[in-house]
Amino acid sequence: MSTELPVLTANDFASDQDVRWCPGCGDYSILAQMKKMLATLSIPREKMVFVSGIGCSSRFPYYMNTYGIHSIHGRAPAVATGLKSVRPDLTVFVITGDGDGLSIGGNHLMHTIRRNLDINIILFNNRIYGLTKGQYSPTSPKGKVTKSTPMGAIDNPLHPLSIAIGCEATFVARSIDVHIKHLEMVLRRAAEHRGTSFVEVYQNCNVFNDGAFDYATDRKIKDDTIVEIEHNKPLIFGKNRDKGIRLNGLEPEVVQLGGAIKEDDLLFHNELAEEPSLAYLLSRMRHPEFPEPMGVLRAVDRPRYDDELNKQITVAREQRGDGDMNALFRSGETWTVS
Amino acid sequence: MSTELPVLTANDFASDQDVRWCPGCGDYSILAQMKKMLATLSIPREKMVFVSGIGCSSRFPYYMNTYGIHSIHGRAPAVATGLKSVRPDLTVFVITGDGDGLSIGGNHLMHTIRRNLDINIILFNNRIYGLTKGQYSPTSPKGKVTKSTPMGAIDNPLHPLSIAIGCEATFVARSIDVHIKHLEMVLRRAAEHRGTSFVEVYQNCNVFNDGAFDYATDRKIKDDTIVEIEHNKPLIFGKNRDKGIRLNGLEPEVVQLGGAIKEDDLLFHNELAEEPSLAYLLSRMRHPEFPEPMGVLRAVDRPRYDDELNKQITVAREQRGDGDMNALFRSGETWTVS
Amino acid sequence: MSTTTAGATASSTSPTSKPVVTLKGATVRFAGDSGDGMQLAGMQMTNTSALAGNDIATFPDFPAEIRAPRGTLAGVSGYQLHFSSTEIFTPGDDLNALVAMNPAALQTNLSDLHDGGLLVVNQEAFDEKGMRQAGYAQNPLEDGSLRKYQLFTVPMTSLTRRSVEGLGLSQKEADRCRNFLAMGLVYWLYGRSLDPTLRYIESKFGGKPDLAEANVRALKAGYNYGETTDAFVSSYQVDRARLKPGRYRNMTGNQALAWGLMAAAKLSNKEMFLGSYPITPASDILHELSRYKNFGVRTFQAEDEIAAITATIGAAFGGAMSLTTSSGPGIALKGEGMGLAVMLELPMIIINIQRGGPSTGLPTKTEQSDLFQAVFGRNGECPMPVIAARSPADCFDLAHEAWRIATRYMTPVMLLSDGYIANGSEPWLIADVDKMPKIPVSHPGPQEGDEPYLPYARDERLARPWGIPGTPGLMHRIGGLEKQDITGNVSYDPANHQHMVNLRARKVANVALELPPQEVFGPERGSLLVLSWGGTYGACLTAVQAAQAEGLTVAHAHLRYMNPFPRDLGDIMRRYDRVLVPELNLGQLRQLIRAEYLVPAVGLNKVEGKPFAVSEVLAKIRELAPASKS
Amino acid sequence: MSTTTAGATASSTSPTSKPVVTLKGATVRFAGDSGDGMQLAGMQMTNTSALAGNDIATFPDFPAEIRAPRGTLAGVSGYQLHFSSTEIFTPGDDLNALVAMNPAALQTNLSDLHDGGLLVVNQEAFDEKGMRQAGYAQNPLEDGSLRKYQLFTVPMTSLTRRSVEGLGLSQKEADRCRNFLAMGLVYWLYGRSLDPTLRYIESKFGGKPDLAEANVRALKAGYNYGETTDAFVSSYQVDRARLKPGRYRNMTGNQALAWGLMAAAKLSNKEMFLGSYPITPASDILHELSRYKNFGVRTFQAEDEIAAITATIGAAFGGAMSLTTSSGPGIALKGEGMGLAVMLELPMIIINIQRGGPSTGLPTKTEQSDLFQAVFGRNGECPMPVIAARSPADCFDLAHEAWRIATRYMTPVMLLSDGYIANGSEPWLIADVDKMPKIPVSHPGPQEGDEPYLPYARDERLARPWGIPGTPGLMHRIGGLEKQDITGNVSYDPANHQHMVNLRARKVANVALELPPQEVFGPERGSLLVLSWGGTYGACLTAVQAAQAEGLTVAHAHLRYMNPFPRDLGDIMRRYDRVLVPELNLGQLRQLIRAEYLVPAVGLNKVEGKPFAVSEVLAKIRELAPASKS
Ligand SMILES: Cc1ncc(C[n+]2csc(CCOP(=O)(O)OP(=O)(O)O)c2C)c(N)n1
Ligand SMILES: Cc1ncc(C[n+]2csc(CCOP(=O)(O)OP(=O)(O)O)c2C)c(N)n1
Ligand code: SF4
Ligand code: SF4
Ligand SMILES: [Mg+2]
Ligand SMILES: [Mg+2]
Repeated sequence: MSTELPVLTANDFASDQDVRWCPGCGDYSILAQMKKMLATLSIPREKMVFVSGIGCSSRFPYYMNTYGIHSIHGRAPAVATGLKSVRPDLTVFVITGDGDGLSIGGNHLMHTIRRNLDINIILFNNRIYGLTKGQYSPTSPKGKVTKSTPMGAIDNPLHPLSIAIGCEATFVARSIDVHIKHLEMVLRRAAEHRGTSFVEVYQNCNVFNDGAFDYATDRKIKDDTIVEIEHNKPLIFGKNRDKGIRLNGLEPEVVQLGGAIKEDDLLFHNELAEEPSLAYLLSRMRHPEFPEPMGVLRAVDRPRYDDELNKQITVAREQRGDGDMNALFRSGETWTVS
Repeated sequence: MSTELPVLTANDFASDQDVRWCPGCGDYSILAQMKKMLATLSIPREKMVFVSGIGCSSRFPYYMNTYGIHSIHGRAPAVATGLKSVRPDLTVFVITGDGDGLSIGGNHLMHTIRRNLDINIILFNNRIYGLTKGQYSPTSPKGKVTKSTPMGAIDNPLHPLSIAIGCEATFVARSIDVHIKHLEMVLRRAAEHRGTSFVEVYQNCNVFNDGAFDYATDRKIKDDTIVEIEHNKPLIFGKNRDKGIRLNGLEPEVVQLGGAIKEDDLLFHNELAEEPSLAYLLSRMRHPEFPEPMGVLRAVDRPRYDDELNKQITVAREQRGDGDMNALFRSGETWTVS
Repeated sequence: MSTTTAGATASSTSPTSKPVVTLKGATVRFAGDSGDGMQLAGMQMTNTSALAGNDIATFPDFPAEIRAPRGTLAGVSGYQLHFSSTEIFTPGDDLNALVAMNPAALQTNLSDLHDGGLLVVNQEAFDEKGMRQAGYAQNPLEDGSLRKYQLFTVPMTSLTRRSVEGLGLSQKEADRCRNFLAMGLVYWLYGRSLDPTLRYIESKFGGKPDLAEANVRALKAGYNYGETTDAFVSSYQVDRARLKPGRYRNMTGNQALAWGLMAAAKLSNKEMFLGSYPITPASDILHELSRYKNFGVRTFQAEDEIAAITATIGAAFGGAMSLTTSSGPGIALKGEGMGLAVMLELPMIIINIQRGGPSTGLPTKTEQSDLFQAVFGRNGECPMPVIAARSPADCFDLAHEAWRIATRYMTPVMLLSDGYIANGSEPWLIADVDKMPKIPVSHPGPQEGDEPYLPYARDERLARPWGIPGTPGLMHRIGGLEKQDITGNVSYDPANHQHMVNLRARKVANVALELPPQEVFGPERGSLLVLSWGGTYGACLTAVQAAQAEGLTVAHAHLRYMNPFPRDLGDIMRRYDRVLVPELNLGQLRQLIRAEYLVPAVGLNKVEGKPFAVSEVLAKIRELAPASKS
Repeated sequence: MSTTTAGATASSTSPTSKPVVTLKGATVRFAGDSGDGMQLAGMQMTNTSALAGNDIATFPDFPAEIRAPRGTLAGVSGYQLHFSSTEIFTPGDDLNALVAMNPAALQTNLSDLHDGGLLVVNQEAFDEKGMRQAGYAQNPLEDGSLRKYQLFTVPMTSLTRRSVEGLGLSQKEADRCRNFLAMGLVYWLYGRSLDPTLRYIESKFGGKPDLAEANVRALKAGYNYGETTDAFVSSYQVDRARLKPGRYRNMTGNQALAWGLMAAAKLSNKEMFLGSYPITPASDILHELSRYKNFGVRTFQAEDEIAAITATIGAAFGGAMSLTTSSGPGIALKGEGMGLAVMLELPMIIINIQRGGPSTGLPTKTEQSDLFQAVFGRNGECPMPVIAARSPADCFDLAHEAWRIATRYMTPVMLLSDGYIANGSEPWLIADVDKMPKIPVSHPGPQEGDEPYLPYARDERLARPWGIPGTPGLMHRIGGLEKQDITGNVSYDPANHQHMVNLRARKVANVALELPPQEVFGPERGSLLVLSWGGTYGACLTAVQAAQAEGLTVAHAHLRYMNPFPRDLGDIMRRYDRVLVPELNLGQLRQLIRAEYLVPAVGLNKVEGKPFAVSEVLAKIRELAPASKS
């Protein structure tokens, strides 16, 4: 095996399988940005594994010319945990949906995040169950009329980023399927982060929930409805970049820049903040009351489960020597029959 | 049936079953405070149901002279959801442990909380698996040596209150088994709250994790390690009530009162805050860096799943009349064979 | 509500000027891209045929993808309809007529068309790209390869576009009316009235008059094309069937289940709780039931299948009629919960709409491979009654039966259906809920004094009382640990455990005591008994009828009670030289039968994601039942 | 490490001055409150007896509660030891000696004591409260009710307190030494050396010299009490057994499993991954394996059983030796995951330490009622090899066998044990890992060029290759949807599905091809074959031996391969007039046997949370095998 890394292009990451999403589905763009991004990572394809659950989004691995497991509904983070635990050399992506990751799979997501395994979880949030043809999901807004909620949903939605921060995730970010540059950037940041990266991608399901994110993608209004956050920069948004977010105690508020209010009065983003409360507060900023933050909410360095696990193996071997089976068998009380 | 409510005592809530926890277990105290509190509620026993999963803590229902289900591991919140959905007239308690509620049952906990059913979830946190004899739990601290982690746990613990607030719980509180007055107060507040009340009770497992909460119960030091929070009051603690918590931007800090720092400079608790960021921040205050908050972190009024569900039934009946089966059968296209 | 007397509608379109051939029945399939509206076309034709008084049976078959790329083989969607002037039980083995909207549809469906069958093709879809996607090297419409069929190449695209001209539709919108053109043509072919579909268009597109008008025009254009073009020299007629008199409607299995459950709730004076997590092909029950809140139906879309069944258990404890619905992988997740339900002895219904397995398998295809899981898929000795529906309309009756057993014996009951039954449809003789047998359910009333309530005392059938929260004096605690007989307290006593394990087994066995004798169709004894269960009913019955017509002494017994078996089943089987068990699995019922009765039953097994053809069963019958005997 | 040559230790305590009666073997049970240290006493006596060269078999039995209230019936903990100068296979039906530390222990254990057996009782525990808790209206030590036993009332509490006087122990601490006093007495009774226990005290309490000294004194006080008091007129001796020569250690089933798995890992050149969630009685495997990180063992305590098995699948995909451990309710949760494992055709081991069911059942008791779940508890046609250990030491060998089958056939394998095997112990002839058969595992190497890697191509046994991530050129995607033969791509093709379902079934059936012939103990043909499986091995074998000694033509076949069965099993069964299947369930193996072979096997079934007594099996054998035949 040669150790020189081949130069790869996005196309090299396409498998030989026909892509089978509905025409116009937001998943296509995420696939495209992923391939583009991976081609720049200098990691050979055979070192990459995509693990998914079940859902439209979860068909993703089939389309990648890497290793992949299309597992069962909701369990991809656990599959990835086993894999990464024994193969820390691999780059592991988990692809999941809002139903897969937050409904049936919520617990695995939570525990994987708290363990901080060095894997990347990309949650395609289309706020609907696509594959099963249009039931509401845990991220569907209250009142949503779907096949299973003809009089409107009555559950309060879960907010993926808030949950992740509730578990003290070390990397939390958000992007949108059609914002291709931003999405590629966020995916790259996720791949580069050491620890569990949790990325929510707003994804349009044009068949069962078309336009769910129009507020955030419509050129006419999106400058007012989203705010791209950057480390050490104030939260400014608006077509004319004339609006900002200021903290009033623990409550964020939208303010008009100019006049009495200067940039320095605004909330400055700090993705490295030790205390996750800032990230939590950002995750709570929601349309239509607030512009929704896009970008990296939090990125801190913490010990990783896979590292620690393998460190214990190493330490044990250093302290007690490489295990000798016959010696173990003969340790303690034994007796001989002659 | 008479409608007069009998006057009940704590003893009336004892079932005829022998209590089978280890002598000295913190569960005894929680049981006692629960019975005391219930006796004051003016709710007949037959209207109460205790639902639990599996664990030492989950044997709780057997000891209550109410209705009860000792279900399966982790699923009590879901059992309670079904029950409360069809029987909104009942007062439902879920009793769970740190393993039952946060390990296997984490997802149900999360979804029950976000739905905000009007039930009360009491999580006995002993930071260990008691019933299975001493493996680490999701709340065990990193490095904890247990039967299953002979070289120390490598997972970052989950923090029950942070998780609950990540799901935007409407009622979040904490108390300690041995602080019997405080515990009774918190249990009462939980029972009175309309919506899902989530209460974490620090509970000593004197067999497998003895002393885990000594820092918070030891008379000599507890005034410095916990802070009892009250609505609209500043966060003051210390034997001489001379220390306080002040906000520095989004980071809490411990300050010495007197001199330049006055009470008014401190963080004032507001359990009614719309924005859960305060509660989140409080939930992040942890020993030994901070005194740990005890009391009600958050208590806000929001629509309840069970209410909304039954409202839809009522509205549907109002709008479409009480369902007529034969009319339904004969609606739409039919034909007659003669 | 619209009701029609069958047969009275034939006149509503002008009589054809071409010769009319009368047929006993016909099997027609609409096939096209999943964006082509084939399911709609099939359902309209079904409805129209039902209103015309035919007996009907349908088989919709759609791709696994929501919308596979247009024109691909993977994207082909089909809807098969069998309509007849005699009683029928299957959607037909092979086709008398196939409508293929594109090359991919032709490619994947042609093999099912009878030699000499009618083949109606949208010739304009046979462009280079379309043919390449379908894997045709040359145009099959031109290379003579379709010679053995009656090929009708119809320029559907331009016909449709022309028909809607002037309505200001975009080309894309216009093309979306093609299915109505195809429908119109088929309606002409079989002398069908346009009225029901015109009514449908009215009700569906009422708000969008342009679209409504377009669809009407396309439908009529298709009809007129048949009448005017020389290509079609004759049309066909299928007279009305002599069904049992009464009022009918067309029902799919899932709808029949939902309605049957609602009827059972009403007949037991209960409100219903459904705890479910969406999964194909069971989701439609959730969708259907969530529409009937004014019937007191509470549906809970849970976070997963485990929450679904445990919420169901909670609702059952609360006194509701409680149920959960899923398919194979979801049922696998419910195993532990079902164990709890068995231990708690609370009534509830667990419904499995089986699909192709194992694992995620073939989610949109049918199979009967979860019988083992239904009977055995739990830890410990964990018996549960299992019943299986045999056809779409039968689902209605079995829902009633499931709830009757559940409440009579205080036990969870597993009800099996499958993807074929769930999506297929047949005429349902509309029930009168007031005349259906009531399902008596009682709860012990309040109790005073110190006398303890005994939740695990039992009646003569071994059912325990269903005391519910809110009742003064009945406070009690139940759980998954072994329980003391009578008191229900936790007990680790060895003899009690043995006793309770036996009790639970006997209680489920007792269900057989009240079952009707097993129906047998055919001679009382003979050379072969065909023993079937579930959705293969129609194919097996039809094959046995045919074999009997050939003079073979073959009988048919169709099981609806899978656990326990009817008491007379063993005796029945021993009256035949051989027993054949056809199943869409590798022999699960056969295994159970062999174990229970030591009968050397043989199997006919198929696991192709689709139902048996009648001919497959018939061939096997001929092989096993010697013609000499009679 | 300490090794002793059996028999050489008898001299290490001063010879007794009283007469010594030589016995073939003896069964002794220590019973007391769960706080009384009975498990420790039992284990020490076991170890000492093993070192003395006896064959041994043990049966620990503890309450469900961690610590039930002192003195209650629910809190009684027992440890039974059978030691013998001949080869033995069970911990003994009834007791030659019972040590009862309190009234509750006497109440719950007395019925197992042989008439005339030794009954050693701590008389000081028989105070009013103690007797009330145990349900004694009057003192059984005084009312003559124990007349048929050799009763020894020992003032254990004061003897112990006196012996530790001067060490400054609190009374509570002093009383905690009572178990050592009881042990000392029993050691004297059976002429056992104190040395192993003295060594144990040294190693365990080394850091607390006071406690160590106290325990030593109590132990010796008990021994001396036996020697000096007039109550005991003679002591007993059980000579060493003629076991196969070699070095032995005492092993519980769970420890043997853990070590066997580690050996299998080494023999296949793999590092091990265990994904597990704690559950009684399986947790000890997790505990044991987590201690051997220097052997490259990675243990992952998952958030639940589903995460445990799916992490196991992930690790298997990564190329590790991967396994998951649980018990009934946890296995129920793994059903869907197992389905995925079957579809992925990755090697892994799923271990079920069965316990009393259904549902939570009797968590600390033993049962064999998860066989159905093992074979059938998944959706779809989902075959998986199932093997079952027969004894503690056998677990070591079966771990190797499980991994051999898993890797040879690329399949998950279910390994069944039970609570009785898991916690029971017996001597294990220490294996030499260098002489054990290797388990060859290979992974396809890197591949260049465009040739696609074919993950579902197969070898002659139908195993697919195990290509793992990191290998250039082998990139491939697998999942739970049906797969195309050879390529492993998703396929909805009906014929392919049938083919793959058949393939998976045939592959598992192929496992039988390489199995050794079924061993039969006894005559080649005869009146009765006793067919057993799992932990009932010892009781069945012993009963058959006894029946043979009575002249009955009875043979014993013990199954370790539950799916598929050994190829010759059917032939073997047909050589006997009758087949008896004793099981700790309601007849699960019997069902499988009847279905597969149409053999009218009869059952001996018991579900009391405890193993068969030899006498129970023997009685059934006598009933079925007429004495006349020989
Ligand atoms: C155990 C199990 N339960 C249910 C299903 C059915 N199912 C498949 S995907 C899905 C939800 C998909 O929603 P989401 O994760 O949001 O993915 P999307 O299709 O929207 O990308 C469901 C309920 C299943 N395959 N397995
Ligand atoms: C499905 C299932 N998995 C595992 C178990 C074993 N088990 C019982 S309780 C428990 C954990 C108990 O811990 P916790 O919830 O913290 O309760 P505690 O005993 O500490 O009060 C476990 C793992 C079980 N009973 N069922
Ligand atoms: S259903 Fe929605 S999410 Fe699924 S492929 Fe189609 S557009 Fe995409
Ligand atoms: S093990 Fe711990 S938690 Fe359980 S009863 Fe004993 S002291 Fe309490
Ligand atoms: Mg989605
Ligand atoms: Mg705990």
